[in-house]
Amino acid sequence: MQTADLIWTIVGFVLTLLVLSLILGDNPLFRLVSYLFVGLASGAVAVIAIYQVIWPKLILPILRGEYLTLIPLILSVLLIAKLVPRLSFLGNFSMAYLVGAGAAVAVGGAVMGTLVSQTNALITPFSLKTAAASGNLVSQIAEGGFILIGTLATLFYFQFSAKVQANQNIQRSQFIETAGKFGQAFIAITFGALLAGVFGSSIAALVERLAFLLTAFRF
Amino acid sequence: MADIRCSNCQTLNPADATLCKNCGQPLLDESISWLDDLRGGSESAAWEETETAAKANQEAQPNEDIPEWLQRIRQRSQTEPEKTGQVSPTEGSTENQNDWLSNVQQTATDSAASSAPSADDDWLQSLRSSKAPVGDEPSGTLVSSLDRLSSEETQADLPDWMANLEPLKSGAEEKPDELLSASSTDWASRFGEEEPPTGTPGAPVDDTQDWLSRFSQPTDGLNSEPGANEDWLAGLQAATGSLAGANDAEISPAGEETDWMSSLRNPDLPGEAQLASLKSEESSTGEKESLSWESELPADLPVQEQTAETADWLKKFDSDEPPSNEDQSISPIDSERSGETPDWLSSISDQETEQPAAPVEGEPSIEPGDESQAVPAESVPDWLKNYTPDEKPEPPVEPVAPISEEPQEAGFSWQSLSIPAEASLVNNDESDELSPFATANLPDWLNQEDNGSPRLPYDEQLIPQPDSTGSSGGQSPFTGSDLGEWLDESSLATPAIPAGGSQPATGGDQPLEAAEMPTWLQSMRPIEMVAPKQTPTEEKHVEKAGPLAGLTGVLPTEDLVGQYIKPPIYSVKLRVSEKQRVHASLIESLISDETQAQLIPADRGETPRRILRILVAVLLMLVIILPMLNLLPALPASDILPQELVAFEQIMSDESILAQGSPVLLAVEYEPGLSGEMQTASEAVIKQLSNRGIRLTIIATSPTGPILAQSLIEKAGYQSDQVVNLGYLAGGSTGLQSFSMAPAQAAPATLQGALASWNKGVLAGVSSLKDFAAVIVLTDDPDKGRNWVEQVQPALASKPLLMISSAQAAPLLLPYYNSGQVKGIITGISGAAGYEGLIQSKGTATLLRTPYQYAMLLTALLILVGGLVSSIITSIARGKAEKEA
Amino acid sequence: MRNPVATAIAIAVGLTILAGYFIPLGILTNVRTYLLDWAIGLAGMASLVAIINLLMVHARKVRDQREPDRYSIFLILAFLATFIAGIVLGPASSVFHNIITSIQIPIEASLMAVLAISLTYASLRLFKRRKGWMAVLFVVSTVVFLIIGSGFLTFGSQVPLLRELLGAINMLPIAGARGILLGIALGGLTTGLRILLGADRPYSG
Amino acid sequence: MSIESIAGLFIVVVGLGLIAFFSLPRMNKTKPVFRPIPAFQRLRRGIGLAVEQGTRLHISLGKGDLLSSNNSSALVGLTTLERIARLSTASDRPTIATSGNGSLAILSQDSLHAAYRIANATEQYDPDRGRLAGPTPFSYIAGMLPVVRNEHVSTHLLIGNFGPEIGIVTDEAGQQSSFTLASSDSLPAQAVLYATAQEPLIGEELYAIPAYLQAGTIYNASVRAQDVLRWVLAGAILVGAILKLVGVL
Repeated sequence: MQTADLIWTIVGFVLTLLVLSLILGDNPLFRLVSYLFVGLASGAVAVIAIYQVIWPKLILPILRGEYLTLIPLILSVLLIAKLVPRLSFLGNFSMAYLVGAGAAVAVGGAVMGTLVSQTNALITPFSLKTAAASGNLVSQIAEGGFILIGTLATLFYFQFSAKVQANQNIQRSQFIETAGKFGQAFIAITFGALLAGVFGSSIAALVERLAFLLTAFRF
Repeated sequence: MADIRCSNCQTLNPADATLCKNCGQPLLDESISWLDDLRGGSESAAWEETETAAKANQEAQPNEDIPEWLQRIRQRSQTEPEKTGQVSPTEGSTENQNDWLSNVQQTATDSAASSAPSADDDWLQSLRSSKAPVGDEPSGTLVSSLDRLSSEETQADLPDWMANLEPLKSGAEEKPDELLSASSTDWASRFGEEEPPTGTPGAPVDDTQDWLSRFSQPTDGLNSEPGANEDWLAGLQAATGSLAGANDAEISPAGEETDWMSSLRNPDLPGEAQLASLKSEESSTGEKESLSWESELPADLPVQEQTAETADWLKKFDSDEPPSNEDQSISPIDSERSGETPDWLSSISDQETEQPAAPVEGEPSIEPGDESQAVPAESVPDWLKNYTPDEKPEPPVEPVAPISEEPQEAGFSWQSLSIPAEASLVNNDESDELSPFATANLPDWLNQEDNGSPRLPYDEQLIPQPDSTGSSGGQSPFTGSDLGEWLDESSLATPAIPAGGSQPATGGDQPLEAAEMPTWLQSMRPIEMVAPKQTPTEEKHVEKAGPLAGLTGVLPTEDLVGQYIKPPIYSVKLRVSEKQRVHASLIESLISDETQAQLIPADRGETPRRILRILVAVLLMLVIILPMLNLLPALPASDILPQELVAFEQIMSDESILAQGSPVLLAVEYEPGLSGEMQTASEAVIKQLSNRGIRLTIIATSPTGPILAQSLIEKAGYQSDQVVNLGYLAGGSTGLQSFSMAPAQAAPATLQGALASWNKGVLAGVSSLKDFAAVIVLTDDPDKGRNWVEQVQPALASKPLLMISSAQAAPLLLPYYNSGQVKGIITGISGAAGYEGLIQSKGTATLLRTPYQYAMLLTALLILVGGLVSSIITSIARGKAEKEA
Repeated sequence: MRNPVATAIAIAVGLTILAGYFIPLGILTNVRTYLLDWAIGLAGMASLVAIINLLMVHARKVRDQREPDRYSIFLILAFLATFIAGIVLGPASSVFHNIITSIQIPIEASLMAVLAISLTYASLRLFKRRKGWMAVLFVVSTVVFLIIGSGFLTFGSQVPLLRELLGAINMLPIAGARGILLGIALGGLTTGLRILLGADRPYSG
Repeated sequence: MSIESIAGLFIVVVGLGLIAFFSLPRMNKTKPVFRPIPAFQRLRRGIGLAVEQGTRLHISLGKGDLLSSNNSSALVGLTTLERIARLSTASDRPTIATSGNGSLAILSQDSLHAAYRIANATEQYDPDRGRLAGPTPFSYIAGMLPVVRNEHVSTHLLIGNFGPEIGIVTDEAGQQSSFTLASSDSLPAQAVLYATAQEPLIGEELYAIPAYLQAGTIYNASVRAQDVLRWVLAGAILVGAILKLVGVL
């Protein structure tokens, strides 16, 4: 192992131990590491932003003669005004542009990416053609029906609008309440599965870190 | 008096009633009923008169009102003939007071007086206010006397005293009549200077200069002679009465002003003004009459003067007085006629020397008033204690004291009114009954006025006693002193004629009997006790002021203590309903709950939690490390492989899809934190791609993705010429969408900063995403995975989209496999281990599988046990709570 | 209305991009592509501005008279070292590469490892925070999927019913996940529409 | 124009129409009633306590990229930030906002500035209160930990796009015994928050936060439109399934 690799390995080893010391509770060493980490990550992102975004997206096109890119460049310069409280209002136009674009992306992604695609995925199992092709017609339709019911029940669980009952209790309709109970069950199962997945990832990270600690200096 | 008419609802109440039986209004201020009786008209009429009278007074032309006044008098004279016998006593007493006033003039330290004419007018005009509370007369005396005392005694009196003066000044300023205002302010200013009020008589001084000078000798003689306490007391008793005269004379304008201000323009004042103007012409002659025989009298001249005066004017009335009513009063008149007056006077003097307090006891008018009667005897020592005998005005009036005995032998109603009025100055001052009692004089005087008015000749003989009216006007200082409070009460919108003023009117229907006197006392006393706030304010000042208060030693108890203790009485008498009590108790309980320390659930503390956390960490680390050290047996690999895993392997092994040297897009969409899992999961696949010489194009939507990808391919031993790292694609899903539409425009440069050579080298034949043989996404974030499915997959045409997912993203990416949008998925370490098993390759995933499985099982076990334990503890705690409840 | 010009910009840009999503017109698609490309550049500049602001905040923390934050100096030093190395040597240099792989990966991976312990500890005390049958079902589901995820079940091949059962259990989360995703999409839709209507203006500081 | 695009455009137009319709004054004569969510009642208490005790409110907006489809949660977080900051301008310690993305950090400063301007307390505005905790997901978590520990925060609102690593923050906040209301549009994060946070919001409850905080009529209208769209979507799914089963689609 070269000296540079050894140094980087030692650094990684020490940093791993310092971060794992958080298990014992908050301590100055972990604080030191966390501050170092934030600074390092900021530096890395800044470098990548300059190399991978600002240069190719705002400056390179102008060098190529695409002067239309002056518009985002001016907006970017206005954005720098956000660093000066007195001039920060100048950056509002740039942020308005970003928010408007982000809203359109959110709407487009929600409609086309989720609502339409997930609805399509929900009704696909009911296609007799594909079911017949899979050779398991009944089980596919039953599976599709089960997922459909579970999805709708979950969807109804989130119903917000309610009515004030005679006994002054705010309650939703009986159908919604009943469907909501089923939806809660599906949500609990889903969350359990997701938490188990997170456990899997985090335990995998722990296993990998412990393996690194055990094998770091095994040459 | 028979009944007391309520000033509020006009309801007739019993004489001894203190509060109106109808409206509960205290029955002290009877001015309205009194006015009604006087006019024999309604209150509305009285108000009309009030307006006209106000104008008349402002114009200072009383003559205009004469007919009106006489008309009223005639009306009254038909119904109240018997009251005529009560006129002169008032006059006599008041004249006597004026005599005494002359003595005071001699002895007063400050003899400064206002100009004669103006003072004379003031003094004469004070006749107008004769309708004003005569009962206030002694009160006025008390005020003036208190001023003297207050300057000599404790400063504790000063606040009350000053308080009495302030309203006077303010009232004086409001006086429309210039003369009156001038004198009133003058009087008020003197009060403000704490000067003895006796030193400022105006008109009386000028009118009686000559004979006043004669009084000075005997007065001084009396002063010099060593008098017993009784003498002092008698002298002081007389002094108070005479002081009233002094004050009357000097402060009459103020008194009238008080009437003006308080009675909301008394409609009768014009008539009174006319009467005063008529009488003022004869005032001196009346005095000369008395002087004619005064010379024969030595020291007790004032008494003689008064008695003689009485005899004189009694002659005028004996024919008019109904015998039936005045049986007792007739005999003295007769004896006086037969020249028994000297005897009568001597008997008075004897009794006086023997026992000055006796007449008070024997006073029929005071008999009912036991309290007022007993007080002097007790108060004398008090007075000696707190009253230094340097008072000069008292001795001259010493002879007046015996006059209080008059009723004993001559039950003159006027005597029983006037003399006791003076005696009561001593008795009632401390018992707060003085002014109500004294007010009895006023109606009598008015009745006399009424009676006499029809026969002008008699009126002319009545006129020589203007000083009596002047003395009756002497209440003005008192009322003047209360001017401010009167103004306050004027807001009641009732003609605030002094309360006592109505008493004779109501009681004038029948001859005033001595037996009724106590009812006055009794009826007045509770009023102040029960409803002190409703009590006319001038009475309060009667209590506060005057030398008698100091004499009886009740000044602190009545004035200060009484004044400062009353407010708590209000609070005590607050009417609190049951509901309010309940609310109050509720609020109290709430407050008490707030103040009580709340039970804070005992905090387990940080230490046990930290120990538990460390214990969990140690257990997890042990089950991970022990298999690595082969201290735990390896678990068998699962032979149940997920469909998505199998599908992934099928695509990878399909040469038609991933031919040798075909371009593949590798998206590295995971964070460095999950690089351990992701590198392990993707290791086998990257090796497969490397072995097949796949041209790899790397892109990432996370900033560190390109660098992680770099280390990934380096570990896999990928050749650099087979790889192009397009670096970081900014913009998340937006950037990905742009990339899916125009990859060359969205990712123009490489990680090294050089321009990406699309359609060249590694990217040969690749101008759009569908030119890639496959797209493999390494992600730990379901959102990023979804972005690739939603944004890129449609642009791939039929080319497969494969995913190597972290365990945490798998549950949300599986649906995309089920929907066919994703052709295969490898999930985490367990999936990678299964994949390695499929391709018969042993990589890192296989090595880490056992510790990973142990850790997962231990975690499941800990969660189960932890859940069971905490549910048991919770149920036990709940049971305890229910038992406690 | 606060900042009308900025609001007009936001609405115009948003509606134009949104139209490009649904209306397949060449000009609309090109305009949308340009607008999004500019937005990406702006987002990169925004990240840079925010990082500079972060450094300014920590620089002020170091100079703070009352509660100076000594650790902030290490953050600034780490930033400067990384930034200079990255700018001078480039992001593809081995030094910058090692900074990420030998410093950032150990730290982040260790944080992820700490998360495993934190989650296990939190799950132990779950019933102290959550009551009711949903919490019980949540725990049971977690345990079941932990066991399935561990790949511990090695006897599946011998028990066909178990294979079917595992397949059915794996389908359970999909229903709930789809329902939640659809609901989130509805919420995202209305939130985006509020901005396009000019009702929400987070940019109008 | 594909059927997906038509369906998508239809949903957008219906959504716009519903929000505009429910925003009409005559539709708000009677205040709409929403199902009670206990977490919001505790949140109000937490805000009140923070203002009374002079402690700090901390709102974290997540790491979501403004140009990603999952940015809507961050936009909700910004609206909530403005609302909460307005409520807590009277507090001794002003509200602090952290985020894991540069654009969100700048917008958080704008939202804070707007809140102080509305409350006529612009002089109290401090740009440092809206800061970038870290530009990457884990550096964002590492940057938040000092805020949780050292900034005298008594109430945390985690509203935005998080990764599962947010569990480290909620665990730390639990150790500091501070109130935490957390919600995310990321499902793994929701699962972690359900297990670790004191008061988690599930799924789309995140988007109802402004309405439950009485931020304005438009937010009530938005939630009511969301409910109507829910039924429209459910009907569309059922009809689509039937049509698919019949073979029309």
